[in-house]
Amino acid sequence: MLYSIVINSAPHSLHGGTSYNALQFARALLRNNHRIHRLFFYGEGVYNLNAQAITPQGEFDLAAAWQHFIDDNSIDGVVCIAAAARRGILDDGEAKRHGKAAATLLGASELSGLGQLIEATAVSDRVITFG
Amino acid sequence: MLYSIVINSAPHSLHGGTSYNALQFARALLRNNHRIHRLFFYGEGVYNLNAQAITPQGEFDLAAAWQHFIDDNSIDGVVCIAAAARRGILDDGEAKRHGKAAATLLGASELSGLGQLIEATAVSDRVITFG
Amino acid sequence: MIQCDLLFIFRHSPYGSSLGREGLEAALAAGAFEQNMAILFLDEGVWQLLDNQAAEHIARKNHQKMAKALPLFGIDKLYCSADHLHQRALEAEALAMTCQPLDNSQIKQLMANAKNILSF
Amino acid sequence: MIQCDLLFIFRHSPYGSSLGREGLEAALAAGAFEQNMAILFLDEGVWQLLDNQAAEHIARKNHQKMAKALPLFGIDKLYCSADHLHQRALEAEALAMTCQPLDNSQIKQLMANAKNILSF
Amino acid sequence: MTLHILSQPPSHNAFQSGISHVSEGDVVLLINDGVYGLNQALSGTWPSVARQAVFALEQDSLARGITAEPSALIDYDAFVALTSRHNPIQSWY
Amino acid sequence: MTLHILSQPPSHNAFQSGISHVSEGDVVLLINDGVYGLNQALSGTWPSVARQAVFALEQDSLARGITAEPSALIDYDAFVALTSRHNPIQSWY
Repeated sequence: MLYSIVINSAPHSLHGGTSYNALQFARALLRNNHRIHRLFFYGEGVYNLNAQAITPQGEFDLAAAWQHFIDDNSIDGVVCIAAAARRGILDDGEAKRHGKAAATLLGASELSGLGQLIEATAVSDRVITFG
Repeated sequence: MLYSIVINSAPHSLHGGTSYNALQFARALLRNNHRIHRLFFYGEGVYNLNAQAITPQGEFDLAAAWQHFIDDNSIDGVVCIAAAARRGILDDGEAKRHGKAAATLLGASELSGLGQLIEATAVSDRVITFG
Repeated sequence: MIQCDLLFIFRHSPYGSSLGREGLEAALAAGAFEQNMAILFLDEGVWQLLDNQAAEHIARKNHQKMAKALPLFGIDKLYCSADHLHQRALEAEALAMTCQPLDNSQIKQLMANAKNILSF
Repeated sequence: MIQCDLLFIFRHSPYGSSLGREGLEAALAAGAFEQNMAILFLDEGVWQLLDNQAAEHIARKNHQKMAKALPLFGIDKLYCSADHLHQRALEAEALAMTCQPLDNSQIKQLMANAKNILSF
Repeated sequence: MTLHILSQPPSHNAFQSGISHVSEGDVVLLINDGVYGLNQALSGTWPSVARQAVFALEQDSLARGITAEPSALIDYDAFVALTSRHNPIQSWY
Repeated sequence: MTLHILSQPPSHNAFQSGISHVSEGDVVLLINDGVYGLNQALSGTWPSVARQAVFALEQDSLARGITAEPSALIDYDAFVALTSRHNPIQSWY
């Protein structure tokens, strides 16, 4: 089946983050021969792809794990551009355009609009949200 | 009276952010001739001082307001170094030490340890948390 | 029958978290792409519909005004939980916009008939 | 009498949010600075005390082990809500560490006597 | 005498836990989404000890469209005054 | 038939709202802090329609020290299987 996953929660959130659950679920999808149409990082979920985050030695690096998962499996990883800008997650173009010091978006994914979320719901057999 | 304020919530959080309340309260303290010993940004609160965040035109820029408040009133603004590192809020030294692209901490405040929180509770007449 | 392909469920208050606004922005995007969609307001989400919001007092965009744009995007299937209105002493007539209260079994039917749900 | 200068109130679960861990780290720091302090576990916070946590299954640091370091930092005034244990079908004896259950009026007394409260 | 600050709505366990731990002489201040509990408080569904002294932040109430008798609504200056008269301050969130 | 995913603990309104909107034939999956509700579910304090088919993610349960009869605990492969058999998927958070 064709799946899309919406990730709406941050790695270190007050609210109760399910972003590790989302990663494990995405891995299990491929292991069970399903396909992933898109990962859509929205709201606080954009922090999952923060290139600046530093994981203490000996702890699990969720940002790196997302990047490897997206790269190794050629997944379409999309980060909502408006949600990301508010939270300071920028690619090269956005950082230059707004005069900010550096790109902070991990390389594997790209910034785009909410149309990518709506398209994903229209073409996928299943849409699952992790909030 | 001497106050310290703990800010534990982010500007754009899932949980229900009181960081705007914290800023307004801090301003009211000075207006009413109280003194602020320290602002301590902890947990998700470190995002309040994210230099990379972009506020859409016409909307209130909370990060800039914190910076001006801290600068204009020579407030001791401390950001927990461990909580900030996890969330990618780094000063020049931390960014270089970890090989990250850029400093992302707004200039007015400084990274330090939890001892600064404990000292603040010991010497202040009042400690108030915004979560 | 109460039916849609894409169901938005809004469970959070307009200003207490980022979910209120970001959910609404996602719904407006779906409207722009002409999806067969509906919005269901549950729990604290029903506060999004309250009239006389004056968000300038907290330096925020007025959620009520954004929500009123929904019909302009062709989004007219707006539902809320009658129970959750009642628990908050709210009347459907006092809301800022037309929104049909559903009972528990109608809500279950709406969810069961949806192809996909986006929850905020 | 149940009394302390600095009272930590932990109301959140160990892994569901960042508050569990970051609260504990703040408490350990206070212990290192030899404050006259106590910790009160309320609501979902009582789950922090549960035995047999195996956080390696979710790639996290074991909260129970971190909590067990509290006495090593001289932090031995550990309290929890008897009501909140009971609501979760937990017995004080089944907890991973010694923690005195307080009733509602004892909790109110503890709060009233504190000089400052840090809440996580 | 403790100042209890409630910033979550009434359906949240932080709000419920807060009003169950109010002592004689304490004050309750509703801020942020806590103001959704104001009319409930005034109409008497809370424990009586929690209802002795309840205030809501005016700006947060107006923003959300919540109205109430003016005496229950306070501004930030009055918020500061409450914190100077009460200690400790417990935030339920 | 809907798959309801509950990731908040029982004291959270997301959890309570979730179990009050379960229909005949639906499945409930507890993940993250939702697993704290497992024994409550099995012991029968939920509405009966919500108790027909309740599972908890094994890894999240073990991490938190929550034990239950093995048949109620499932791994991520079984989680995927549930999502392929049920639609829509509603996350209560």
